[in-house]
Amino acid sequence: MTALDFSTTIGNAWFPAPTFTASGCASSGRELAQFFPLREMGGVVTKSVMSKSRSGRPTPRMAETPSGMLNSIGLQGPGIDAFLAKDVPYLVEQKARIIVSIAGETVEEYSTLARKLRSVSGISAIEVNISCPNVENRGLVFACDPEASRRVIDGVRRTIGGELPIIAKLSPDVTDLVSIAKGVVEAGADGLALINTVLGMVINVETMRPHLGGKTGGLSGPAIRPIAVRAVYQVHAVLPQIPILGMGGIASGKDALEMILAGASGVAIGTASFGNPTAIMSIQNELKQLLTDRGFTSLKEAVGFAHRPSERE
Amino acid sequence: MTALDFSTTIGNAWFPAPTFTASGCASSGRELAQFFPLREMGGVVTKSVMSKSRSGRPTPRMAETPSGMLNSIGLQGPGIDAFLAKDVPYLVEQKARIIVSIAGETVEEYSTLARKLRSVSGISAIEVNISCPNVENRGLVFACDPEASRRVIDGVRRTIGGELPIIAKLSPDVTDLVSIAKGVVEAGADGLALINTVLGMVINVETMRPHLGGKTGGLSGPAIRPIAVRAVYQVHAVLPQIPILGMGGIASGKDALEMILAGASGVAIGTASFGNPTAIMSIQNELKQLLTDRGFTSLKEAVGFAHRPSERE
Amino acid sequence: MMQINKSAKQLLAPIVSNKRVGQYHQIIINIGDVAATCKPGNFVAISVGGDSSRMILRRAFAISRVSTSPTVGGTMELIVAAHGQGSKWLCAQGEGVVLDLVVPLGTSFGIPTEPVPVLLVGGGYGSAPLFGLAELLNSRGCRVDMLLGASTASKIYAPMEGKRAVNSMRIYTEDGSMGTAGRVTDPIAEIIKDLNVAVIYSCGPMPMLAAITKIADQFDVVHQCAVEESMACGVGICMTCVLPVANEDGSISNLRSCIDGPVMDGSRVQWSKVGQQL
Amino acid sequence: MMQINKSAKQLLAPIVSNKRVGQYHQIIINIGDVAATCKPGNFVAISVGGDSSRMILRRAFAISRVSTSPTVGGTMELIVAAHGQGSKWLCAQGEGVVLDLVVPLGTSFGIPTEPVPVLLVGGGYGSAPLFGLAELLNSRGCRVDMLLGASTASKIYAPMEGKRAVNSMRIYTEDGSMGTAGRVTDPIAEIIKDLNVAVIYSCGPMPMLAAITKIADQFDVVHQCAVEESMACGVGICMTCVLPVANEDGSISNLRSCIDGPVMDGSRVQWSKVGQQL
Ligand SMILES: Cc1cc2nc3c(=O)[nH]c(=O)nc-3n(C[C@H](O)[C@H](O)[C@H](O)COP(=O)(O)OP(=O)(O)OC[C@H]3O[C@@H](n4cnc5c(N)ncnc54)[C@H](O)[C@@H]3O)c2cc1C
Ligand SMILES: Cc1cc2nc3c(=O)[nH]c(=O)nc-3n(C[C@H](O)[C@H](O)[C@H](O)COP(=O)(O)OP(=O)(O)OC[C@H]3O[C@@H](n4cnc5c(N)ncnc54)[C@H](O)[C@@H]3O)c2cc1C
Ligand SMILES: Cc1cc2nc3c(=O)[nH]c(=O)nc-3n(C[C@H](O)[C@H](O)[C@H](O)COP(=O)(O)O)c2cc1C
Ligand SMILES: Cc1cc2nc3c(=O)[nH]c(=O)nc-3n(C[C@H](O)[C@H](O)[C@H](O)COP(=O)(O)O)c2cc1C
Ligand code: FES
Ligand code: FES
Repeated sequence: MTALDFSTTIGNAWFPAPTFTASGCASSGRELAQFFPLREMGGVVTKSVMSKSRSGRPTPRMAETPSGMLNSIGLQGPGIDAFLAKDVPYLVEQKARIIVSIAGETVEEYSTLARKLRSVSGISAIEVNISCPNVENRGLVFACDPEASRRVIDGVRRTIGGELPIIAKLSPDVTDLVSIAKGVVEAGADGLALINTVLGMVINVETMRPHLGGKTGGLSGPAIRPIAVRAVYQVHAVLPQIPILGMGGIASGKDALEMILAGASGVAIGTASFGNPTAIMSIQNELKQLLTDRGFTSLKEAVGFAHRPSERE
Repeated sequence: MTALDFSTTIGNAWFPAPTFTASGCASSGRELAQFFPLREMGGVVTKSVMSKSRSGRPTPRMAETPSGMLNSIGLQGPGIDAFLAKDVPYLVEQKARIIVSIAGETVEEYSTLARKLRSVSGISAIEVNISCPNVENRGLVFACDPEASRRVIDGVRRTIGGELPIIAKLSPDVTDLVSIAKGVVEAGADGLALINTVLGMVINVETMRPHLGGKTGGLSGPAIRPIAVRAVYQVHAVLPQIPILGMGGIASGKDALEMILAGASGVAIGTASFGNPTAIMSIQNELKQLLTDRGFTSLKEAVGFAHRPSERE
Repeated sequence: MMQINKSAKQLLAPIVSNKRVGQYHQIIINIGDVAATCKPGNFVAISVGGDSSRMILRRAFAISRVSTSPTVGGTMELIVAAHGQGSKWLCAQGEGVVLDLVVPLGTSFGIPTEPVPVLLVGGGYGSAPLFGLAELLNSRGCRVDMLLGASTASKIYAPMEGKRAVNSMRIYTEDGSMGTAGRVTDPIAEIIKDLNVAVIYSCGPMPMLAAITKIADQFDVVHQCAVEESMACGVGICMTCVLPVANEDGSISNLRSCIDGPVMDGSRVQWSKVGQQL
Repeated sequence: MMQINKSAKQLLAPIVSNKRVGQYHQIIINIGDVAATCKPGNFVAISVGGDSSRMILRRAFAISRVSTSPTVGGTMELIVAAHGQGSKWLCAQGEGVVLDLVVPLGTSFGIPTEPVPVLLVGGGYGSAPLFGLAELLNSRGCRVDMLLGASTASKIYAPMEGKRAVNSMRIYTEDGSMGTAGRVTDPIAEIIKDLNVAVIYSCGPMPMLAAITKIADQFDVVHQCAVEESMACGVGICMTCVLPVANEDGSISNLRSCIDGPVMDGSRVQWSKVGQQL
């Protein structure tokens, strides 16, 4: 039996394993490092960083929901300068592969962030989180507007040059995900991250008011997995050459395999780490085993396998 | 203590209780009547009926998912004529209040169905399920296209005249639910039903192919409740006068209350009845108690209560 | 269209015992008076996982046997394979645990009005409901012969007492670890001819039922089979559990296997169209 | 920024005993060697509901006390109120059930280097971690006085042995059903003056902590309080559990109560800004 080639690539970035932390679900990386060496997973996707430091939204910031949770963090973080000064060097020191997630309120802010990242060494790729309200356009979320999505990616691409792979992270809360995906790829994205959280809300039946300080929040966890799998499948069907980082409710190796069969080249794990700090390691090990059991000799063979006609047909 | 006024109205239709079966989740009504008298709930929303009989999609038609399920029934049913000949008379005989759900593949089909319903007695309202592929327009789902949604409702309104209330049932799979809701209300809808299922998919990791015969399916059950509550809250915020039939994962009186506080004038129960055939009765009883406990003297006082500023603010 | 089983009730019922039998669990549940309304072929739908479970749908199990005793009252026996999370949960529940059931559901096996020779064919845990059926047929004077098959010995369910009501019982395993090596369908044609079988009753995986239908049709023998389709509700309200079945006029309809079945006329089920768009 | 508790480990640990005490459950868990690394104020995060639970997040509980015995090894005691579905599940688990834990988490109460007089104030189950703390402070020669409060008698947690390490213990209930009728904060100013209290340690509902902070600030007494915010992860990776805390330079940051807390300097927490947009 030949050993499984577990590696994956996004643009020109190579990762020894297809398992990543989901943005915003691993803080600076230090906290998870208590439980396993960060270099053992595919890579760390950092919390979306903005130009300035932000204190985020008021508490309560979370509500558990059936097989899921809502969060309304509001991108609390130290800002790009403190991030580059403290967090990146730590991750580099840990020999973790790093995908930096950036977020902005204007097209210009994204480009500014990209400019600051251009010359930083030790970064494998940039994830562009476009699920932010666009302050230039009635607060509409960038990722919900095909034109705004393209402009953000185009700006980042121009700033960053041809070297660093760009992954556009899309929101599922749209009528036509495929056309948004096509748009950002045309604008220069090398890969796609699917899916960000789904907009949701919980009302506290005791106070009889929205439970979250921010009223609405993002739904994540196993509850949304079928939505995420559908999103990855739909996009991979029309853009089979574009690597997808699949996420949304992955909590086991089986779930990760499902996402890969749907068309993901890598998987990111968010909420599952909250319930289980070593989730990523278990998922990685289980996935390896499941691929091997099914006779795959490389991860790449399994990517999008569910799209092939089955023998029966 | 005064007795609670538990009644609700949608357009000129009055219901003694705000609890309904969700369309497609009570078959002809006969099956549930085994467990409780149909007249004891607010009303029966019938399975979406089309002009002709349909055998629906191939099996497997369902997959259980974490706190939810996918279905791909594909609107199997007998067609409007058999429906009017057999199912409506049965429900009338049971003294159930009836909301007839209709579905079509063309704008014309919806109008044709409305025409057939115009003179049928014993019907309280029509629910127009516009989450169907529009064969006239690249198979795009009506409810995902503001213009197509309006045209369907406009056609039904013109055909049906001013008497029978029209409830437009919307899909959550859109970028801007509020503008679609506004559009169908302008076109003549008296009420809104929110939400239909969320598009999802499960891949069978043994066959390594989509599990459902129809590949994608509709996600329902508690997993989607936060999405449904958000949808109802968003729409009630801009259309506070329009009655909303809220649904999506309601499985307890507490869940029903949450939906009512968010802005629903009535609730429909779908998937919960699959797990528990008497779910609607328990939900109805629990809801009554919860409203009474909170000092409400009528259901109507509680509708949209979560929108009021809380004392703290 | 058929209606839901007129006897169906939702009830809370305690487990009397739960024993491992080969790869299966024999679970006996006290259902009191409801036992008297259960017929061979009926099934039960059980809530699994407890109050905070992410499993929102009931699981369906054939009623293997019912009995009434003056001490315990009416009980129902299930033979459960630990398959996925729901059935594993059920197999892990011990004596005294109270289950939420809807029972009896579905159609039952039709009993011949004359004492004719009948053949019962069970695959895996599919043999479970055949033992109660055998007793009933035997009491009506039928000659009852039984064939049980599975991939391997531990998947054969054949309780000692089960043999009482049958004339003969033959076991087939694909790996030859018990009884004859081969498929349970191999000897059917022979037996029909030898014993002049009037009705075949079967329960097991779909390919087995399809194969038996072919043979039964060939010899023009009535074939009543209990099917197993994924079911979301079990009570006829969701339309997920359908099978393509021929109508009198030759047209084909998707019938609900939970209320038009699980026992169906094998020759009317369109096995080749299962999973196809009609 | 702080880092996660260096001793934190994920482990499977069996319940040694589970007893009802008033409205609470006293649950003792065998955590072996890890017990030696737990300090007063630390908490544990527990998976609830089993394998097929729809509850995907851990529940946090203060470690009430740890002990090591040659027979059982290291154990940890929790005092759990059955609040919602997760804590109810935990309270229903009996001896021998194996729990999935991450422990110890968070900061611990700082111990004075000198043997000064200290006051411990607990609200409801918030008294739980104070007894282990009292023993430690007592062993360091501090004079330890304790105030316990709750709405009603059954919500007072005050074990017999708890009195051993304290100089005095006074109980306040709002309905007067036990001890003095009134609030636990009523006598604090008096006690500070009388006993020359150097440090107040507190644990309980947020309004209580805020009220104590006001009094402590007035008398310039150090106030170490254990806060309780909704937590999704407990290990510092989700940013849901934040509290507004003043920095040295007067600016305010949202700090994670799971790793910068639960024990915090009361005078730095901006109680009036909790739940507000900074
Ligand atoms: C009429 C009928 C009678 C049955 N009798 C028996 C019996 O006597 N003994 C026995 O061990 N099993 C029987 N089964 C099969 C049993 O229902 C499934 O094994 C069980 O539902 C699997 O649930 P799970 O959670 O363990 O597996 P999972 O695969 O996790 O289940 C996921 C979902 O798929 C459904 N599902 C999965 N497999 C089946 C299946 N084979 N049939 C129907 N639904 C399925 C489940 O109900 C559930 O909704 C019967 C099924 C039917 C329809
Ligand atoms: C550091 C810390 C120490 C604690 N110590 C104790 C203790 O010693 N004894 C005790 O009985 N309880 C303690 N709690 C509170 C305990 O965590 C909650 O009662 C419990 O999480 C409620 O879960 P549930 O499923 O029963 O309730 P639900 O209301 O159904 O919980 C829903 C969600 O909200 C969260 N949540 C609800 N209430 C609280 C709360 N008060 N604090 C934090 N999260 C909450 C839950 O973790 C869960 O994610 C402590 C909490 C924290 C943060
Ligand atoms: C607490 C929390 C914080 C998050 N923060 C970010 C973020 O900063 N940037 C981002 O792109 N996505 C963020 N996400 C979304 C996740 O990266 C991921 O897309 C989503 O949670 C679905 O995956 P999961 O179900 O595995 O959590 C956050 C999610 C959670 C739960
Ligand atoms: C099996 C099934 C069939 C359904 N059929 C219809 C239908 O015919 N017409 C319709 O408008 N909605 C249909 N729905 C959607 C439900 O009416 C409801 O909007 C949705 O399931 C969310 O509610 P729930 O979570 O309570 O099930 C169906 C849902 C299910 C699960
Ligand atoms: S299982 Fe729902 S109709 Fe048969
Ligand atoms: S609970 Fe997750 S950071 Fe504190």
